[in-house]
Amino acid sequence: MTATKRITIKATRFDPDKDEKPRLQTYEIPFSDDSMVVLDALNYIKGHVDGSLSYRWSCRMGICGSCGMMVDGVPKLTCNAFLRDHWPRPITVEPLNNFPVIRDLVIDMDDFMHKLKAIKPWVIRKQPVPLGGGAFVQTTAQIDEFRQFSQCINCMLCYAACPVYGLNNEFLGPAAIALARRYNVDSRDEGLGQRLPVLADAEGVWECSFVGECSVVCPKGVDPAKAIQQTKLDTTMRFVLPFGNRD
Amino acid sequence: MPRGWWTRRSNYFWYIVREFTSLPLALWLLWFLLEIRRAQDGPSGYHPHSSLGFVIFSVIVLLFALYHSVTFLSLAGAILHFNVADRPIPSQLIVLSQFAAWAAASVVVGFVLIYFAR
Amino acid sequence: MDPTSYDVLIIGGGLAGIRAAIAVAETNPRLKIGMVSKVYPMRSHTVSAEGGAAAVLSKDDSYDTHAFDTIKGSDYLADQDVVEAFVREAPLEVVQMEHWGCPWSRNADGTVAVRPFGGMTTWRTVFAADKSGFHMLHTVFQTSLKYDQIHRHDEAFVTKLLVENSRCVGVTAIDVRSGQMYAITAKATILATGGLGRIYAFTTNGNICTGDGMALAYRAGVPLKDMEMVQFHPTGLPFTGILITEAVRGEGGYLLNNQGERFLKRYVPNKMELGPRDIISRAMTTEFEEGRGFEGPHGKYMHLDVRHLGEATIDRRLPFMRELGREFVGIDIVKDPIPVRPVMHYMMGGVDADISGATLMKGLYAAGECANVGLNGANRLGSNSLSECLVFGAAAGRAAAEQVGSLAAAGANPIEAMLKDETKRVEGGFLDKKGGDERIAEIREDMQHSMDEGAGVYRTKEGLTELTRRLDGFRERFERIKIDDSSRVFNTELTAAIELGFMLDCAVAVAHSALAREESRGAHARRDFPERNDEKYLKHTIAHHTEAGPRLEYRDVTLGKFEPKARAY
Amino acid sequence: MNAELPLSHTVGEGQGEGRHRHKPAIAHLFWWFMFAQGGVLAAILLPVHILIQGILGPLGIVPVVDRHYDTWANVLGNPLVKLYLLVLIAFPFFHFAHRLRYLLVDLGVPAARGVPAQIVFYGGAVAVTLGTIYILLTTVPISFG
Ligand SMILES: Cc1cc2nc3c(=O)[nH]c(=O)nc-3n(C[C@H](O)[C@H](O)[C@H](O)COP(=O)(O)OP(=O)(O)OC[C@H]3O[C@@H](n4cnc5c(N)ncnc54)[C@H](O)[C@@H]3O)c2cc1C
Ligand code: SF4
Ligand code: F3S
Ligand code: FES
Repeated sequence: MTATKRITIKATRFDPDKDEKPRLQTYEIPFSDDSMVVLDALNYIKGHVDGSLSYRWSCRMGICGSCGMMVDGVPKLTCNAFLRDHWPRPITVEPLNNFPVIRDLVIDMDDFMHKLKAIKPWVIRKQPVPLGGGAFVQTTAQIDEFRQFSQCINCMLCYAACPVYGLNNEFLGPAAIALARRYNVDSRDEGLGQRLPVLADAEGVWECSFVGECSVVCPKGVDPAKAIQQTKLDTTMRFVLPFGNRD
Repeated sequence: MPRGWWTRRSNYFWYIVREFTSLPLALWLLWFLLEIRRAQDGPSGYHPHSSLGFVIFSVIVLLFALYHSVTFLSLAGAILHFNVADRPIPSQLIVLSQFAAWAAASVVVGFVLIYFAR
Repeated sequence: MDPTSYDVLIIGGGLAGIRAAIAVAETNPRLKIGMVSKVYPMRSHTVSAEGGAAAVLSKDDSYDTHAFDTIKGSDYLADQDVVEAFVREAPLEVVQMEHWGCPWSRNADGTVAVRPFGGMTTWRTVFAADKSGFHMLHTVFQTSLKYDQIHRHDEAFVTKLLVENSRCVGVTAIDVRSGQMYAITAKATILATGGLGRIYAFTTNGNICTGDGMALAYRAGVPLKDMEMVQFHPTGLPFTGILITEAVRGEGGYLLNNQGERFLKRYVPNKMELGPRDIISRAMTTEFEEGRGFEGPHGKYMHLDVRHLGEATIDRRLPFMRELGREFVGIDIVKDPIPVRPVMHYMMGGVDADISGATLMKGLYAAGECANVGLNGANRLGSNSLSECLVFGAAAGRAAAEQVGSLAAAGANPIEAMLKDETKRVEGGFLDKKGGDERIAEIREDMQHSMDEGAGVYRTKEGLTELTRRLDGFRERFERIKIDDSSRVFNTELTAAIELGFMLDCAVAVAHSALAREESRGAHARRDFPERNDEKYLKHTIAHHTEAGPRLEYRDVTLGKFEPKARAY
Repeated sequence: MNAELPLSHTVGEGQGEGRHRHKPAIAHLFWWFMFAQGGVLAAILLPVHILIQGILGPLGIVPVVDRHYDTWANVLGNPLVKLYLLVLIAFPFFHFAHRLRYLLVDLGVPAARGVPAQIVFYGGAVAVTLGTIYILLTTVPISFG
């Protein structure tokens, strides 16, 4: 048997009841399998070294969106960040930037939950549609219009990457705008007029200066930066063009 | 947000550079406005600017201008969204056509600037 | 508004829970609805479901065939009245999801498309590429935001059901963020807490699937039904247990052994890759035992090959599989076969509930994977579960909404006393406990491996007896548990400890129920009793909680127009 | 009994609507439009001007209209050229103003977000526009020759 490699993990520790401010704690753990991800390392620490390390996770397959953290300064899903890409260097794991920290690696994302509700992320119809009529007809091309924006797992990596949000967290932000666009361009939806006031508000799309980092870090290819700029363009055209339809 | 956030990652840095391009471009255009204004000086008083310092300034501005053009056109290409026969035009194609428009405009402007110079 | 008292309280923010909440709101808009979830609702494990939801939509399909497929799939342990109701409701729910915005994949003419799935005689699984659960969960969650009367308690962990005069009057929960214990009262409570996959080591289930609701009900005196029926899915990625959806086979993928042979021809010749999960998992296990599996660093595996489908089909129908292959295995499924092996996936058993989700306890309902309404019997067909969450989530919501009108709210005094007791149990028993030398993770890992060994694809009397013995040992060790974290704020070690307690209770129920069922039926395959025994065991196992261990009873299955027959594919 | 519980993160009635009433910010919309068109113009037209008039011309590598009074005045008299120059010079300033204002915000000057800063920056662009019009009209009289 070969001796297992070891890897050093530096993780943020912060307990609001005891600590003034966050600090990094260093753990050295066995790196026994090449398929190990940063989340596995955290789980090893929690299970076998220090049970008090707190963080969120669930699916371990990059779909539940709960395990986002800063890995060596970059927002990532820790279940999808491989140790082998860092070894033998140590890895620093910190809570996502731009959010208040509740504890250790756990951030407070209430702000997003409120913004999500504010953009009315549900299908809005002017007249109720009875179920008896069956499903809407929607072509694959029509789905393609919003497919990309519907892939958002609310992981908050984009918010952690966006300096504009970091400077002003009144900004509606990348994921919320992408989700608003997901409904606005869905052929079944008629709620553009209701979402526009929120989107085109001063703290809405206009705040974004197209840093574009949100789209770079997005693990699901949502491209929120595109959604935002497209929303700017659409909104502008609705007002600038004489035939821009207003509702 | 710490003050020097944009020095922490190269992407942020290049973003700041991209935004900063507007400053040199603005300065160059202001100079150009003056150049036009100087045509008031009449045939004898007209001396077009040609110091080496000015050329160096222009070279630097050109680099920023190119950076602006490349980033702006590629980003705009990624946003624009057209459908033809229910199929979206691939964004690479849109970017390509933007660059083509840039090239065409440059050729036309260059031609005018040089052809009428007799 | 008082955030601790509701008309209807829903425990769980997965597909079943949210569907139930919306059903309550739509049945009676004046009701106050609480929804408690230990994670933000969109993190619930429904999010990882891939393949799709079954419903009779196309003209060449019929309720009868869907019902028959489900009943045959269940090895006749399903209650036929429940199945009949289910197949009729499912299409309506699928259309409802569509109206709420679910991006179901479409046919060329823009109608909702269906794909084939294991054990279904015809194409009837609607899907949203291979992220069906993700899209469904986000659709219902986002839709639920429209109802102001649904008041959420996100990241609140339920520790106990409050029972007064044998009626459920609410729960106690830990507000995870502050660490505070509090009571939430309700006239009716719906459990929708999902599965228990984490009692096994190798599972497709997420960290939160710890059987909480089953244990909550069980401890409160509500029995668990058919707990021996644990589904193993044939195609999990070795090491991670990440699921490769059955839709891969539905779309035409092949399962190949190390001879490059589609070995299923020896087991399910008429269905091949579209055979039911229990049979294919057993076929793979047999092939492994006979030396026809590949050997890898993480155990034996088979190849699941989709290369012949072509890149275009893969990208449109199975993009997430390609992503998972690329990110978690380092392969491109367009060019490489996918390594797979059977993996614990789903719990057919659960809280004993009837067709409307009502349990034997007044005021308590259950829906979704944590419930057993009698739909899945001894083996669930792939894609019936998401539909089940919708149909029975909605049914439970409607039933609860109708019931609460006639009920008075629970009084505050006994509740306060109950809260005090429970706070003492949790804080004294875990947080402020002195001494102890057992690590949670170690007991948990030992339990998980014991479950893999003792209650896996094949079971024996010896294995199960050994398992029950070991589980008793783990329960003793659990008493000596030690917690590093004494903080109140976001103490995930505390919740993990409570979860381990829940899991141990569930595991014990599984082991005892499995030991007692001396036949092979559906997912429950006994090497020592390889035949099905309808005379003795065409019955549900009902497990009651007692201090000494489960007390088992049997209840007749509700039969209908489909007579039990031998199950061959 | 639980009245003082810190259930700050529960979400319910109307909590999602945010602190202020929303309405489309027409001013932002307009300035963004001006920013976008200015950016396109600058991207497509500026490099060639800088290259030829700022570098190749002064270095004498190619003949350029603005190197001699005759040709320059001749061209400047053309109304189409005047219009072109107005677009070329003035419009990008709306782009510059917008970007520089946001750059200041990004570099940690929140005041750049406020209305006074908007007046200064966009007002500056308007001033440049007016100045350009004035210079173009006063420099060489319009002639159709
Ligand atoms: C990888 C995978 C793929 C699948 N694919 C398919 C498929 O293609 N088709 C199909 O039909 N089925 C599929 N299934 C099965 C199906 O997804 C699940 O059975 C179903 O989603 C369960 O939904 P649920 O609402 O019952 O529970 P979940 O979605 O698991 O939700 C449980 C909820 O309960 C809450 N909760 C639990 N305990 C507590 C507590 N103590 N206190 C407070 N809240 C608590 C959780 O926070 C969560 O919100 C799949 C399952 C897996 C694992
Ligand atoms: S847009 Fe991307 S990065 Fe942002 S929350 Fe959604 S999935 Fe995450
Ligand atoms: S990073 Fe931020 S500034 Fe805009 S493009 Fe993305 S939201
Ligand atoms: S654990 Fe679910 S996304 Fe990482």
